[in-house]
Amino acid sequence: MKQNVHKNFMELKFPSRSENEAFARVAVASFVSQLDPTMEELTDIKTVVSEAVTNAVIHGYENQEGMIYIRAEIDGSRISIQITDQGTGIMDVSEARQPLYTSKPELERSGMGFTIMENFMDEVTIHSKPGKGTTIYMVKFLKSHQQQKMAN
Amino acid sequence: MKQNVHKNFMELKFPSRSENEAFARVAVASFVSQLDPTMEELTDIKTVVSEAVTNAVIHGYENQEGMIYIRAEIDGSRISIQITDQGTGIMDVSEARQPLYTSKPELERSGMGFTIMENFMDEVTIHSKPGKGTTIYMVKFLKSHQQQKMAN
Amino acid sequence: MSLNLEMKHSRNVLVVRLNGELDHHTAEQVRYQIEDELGKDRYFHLVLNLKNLDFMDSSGLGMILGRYKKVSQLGGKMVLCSIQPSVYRLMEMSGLFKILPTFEDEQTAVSACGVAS
Amino acid sequence: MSLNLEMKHSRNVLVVRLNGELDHHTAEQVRYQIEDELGKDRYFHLVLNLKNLDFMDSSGLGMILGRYKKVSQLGGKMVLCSIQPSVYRLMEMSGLFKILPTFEDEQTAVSACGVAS
Ligand SMILES: Nc1ncnc2c1ncn2[C@@H]1O[C@H](COP(=O)(O)OP(=O)(O)O)[C@@H](O)[C@H]1O
Ligand SMILES: Nc1ncnc2c1ncn2[C@@H]1O[C@H](COP(=O)(O)OP(=O)(O)O)[C@@H](O)[C@H]1O
Repeated sequence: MKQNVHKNFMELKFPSRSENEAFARVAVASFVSQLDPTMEELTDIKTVVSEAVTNAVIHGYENQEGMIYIRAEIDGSRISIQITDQGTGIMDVSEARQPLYTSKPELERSGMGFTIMENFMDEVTIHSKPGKGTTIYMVKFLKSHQQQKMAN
Repeated sequence: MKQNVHKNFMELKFPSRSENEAFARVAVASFVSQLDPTMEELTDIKTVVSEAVTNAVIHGYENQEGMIYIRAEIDGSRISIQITDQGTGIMDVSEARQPLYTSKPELERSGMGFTIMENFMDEVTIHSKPGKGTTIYMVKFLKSHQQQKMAN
Repeated sequence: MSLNLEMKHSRNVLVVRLNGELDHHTAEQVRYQIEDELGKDRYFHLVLNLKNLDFMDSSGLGMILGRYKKVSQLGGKMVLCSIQPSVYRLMEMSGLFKILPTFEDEQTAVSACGVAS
Repeated sequence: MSLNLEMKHSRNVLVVRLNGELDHHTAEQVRYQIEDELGKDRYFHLVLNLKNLDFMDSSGLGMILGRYKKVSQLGGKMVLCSIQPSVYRLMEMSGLFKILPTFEDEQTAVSACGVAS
């Protein structure tokens, strides 16, 4: 009845309020917990979700209320997380990815969000269209092999 | 800029796998945490989400894979939670609500799910259509008045 | 995953410590493991130590009632101990204590079985 | 909400203990409270005790760098202490320790400011 590889997914939708940053990272971390990740892997995931959701709140919607969508998928030990806003979008994605680059220094942004995502995840893809919105797609492979546990 | 009454919502969608029961209750509890509820209120909410989601998995979809939808709303100190499946539905809702009634005693069900929901929440409404599915709508008013904190 | 189970025995009493969260997902695994151990015919009584059980819902109640039925059919006793307040509240609401005695700690619970046997 | 802030002072050093999670939502409140206290002109140096800071992201980094700029513009020193491993990892990755010294405990951190002033 059970497949050999554990597959699962979840989708989440919520308004771009800063109160929801903590909720979003806890929800994704809790979903991913079924793979029994290490504390470090769990912190990595919480952190990158926090980065991408915060960016949607601050840069995507510029503190206006819009919707944020998250889809997380589990496929064996592979976790993928997609975070989407329908906000301003990014003009120059390669500039945005530069460490320390921020378009809002007056808000005490560190410009380290994308750098952290790239460091903590195995793959980070940015799809963005100015005026349409942004989707961040991230993949992480858990080191601990939990499929065996899941398979029985 | 901030309204006097704190309003927020979130929507969640995931397949009816038993692994997702823990995820669902943690996600809703984490969302509700922004109102700073007591430990007891938080446990109540975790428990009723666990009951309704488990029912969708076992009774709604009878362990086949279907989708479960959750919508949680905050309006001041009022929390509402709606949990929907598109499964078998309930023939006789008033029978189902009876303490100790279960249609699946062979699965060691206690028949206490709805009784617990009614005890832990201020309002429980069941909408169900046989062959179409079931929606459980629950409301709880938090005792601690957190709106003041939220308003500034 | 989110539930971990420790077993030990003390003469004819099987002691099971449940650590984590007991819901529909984890209750199945607990049921199998306890049934398996009880099937070895070494034990007569069952103590569930719930000191580190942080969450339980009605699926947990069902699992506990299921074990109670099995154990008492064979003439054994089943008792609970060290229940956390939130789990206690659920059990009380459900009337579980009308059929299952509960004790403050494991040792008292084990003795209670011994005395009764 | 999920961040709680304790302040104390030790001569001309303001010590701020951050308990909980520092993200964009909570960083704003921390910024205002620290600025408010520093505005009282009683202090010169700033120690952030992160012993009970369980989570931090780049918004936290931004807030810390912002305080560092303010404090050092006025000739004061800012140091960190008692950083948890997960927060440490983020700070190290971001190169924060190139500008901010960190100490094992609050007392050493406070003395370090004192010696330097
Ligand atoms: N969701 C988004 N929508 C629009 N612009 C974004 C979004 N995410 C990031 N950006 C742009 O990319 C830049 C770099 O992002 P990041 O590395 O996270 O740093 P920071 O958030 O500190 O500015 C931002 O300053 C912003 O201009
Ligand atoms: N989502 C659902 N879909 C179909 N039937 C349901 C659903 N939820 C509850 N029921 C019916 O209501 C009965 C009582 O539910 P409950 O009080 O939770 O007890 P239990 O889950 O232990 O059977 C169930 O046995 C089932 O017949």
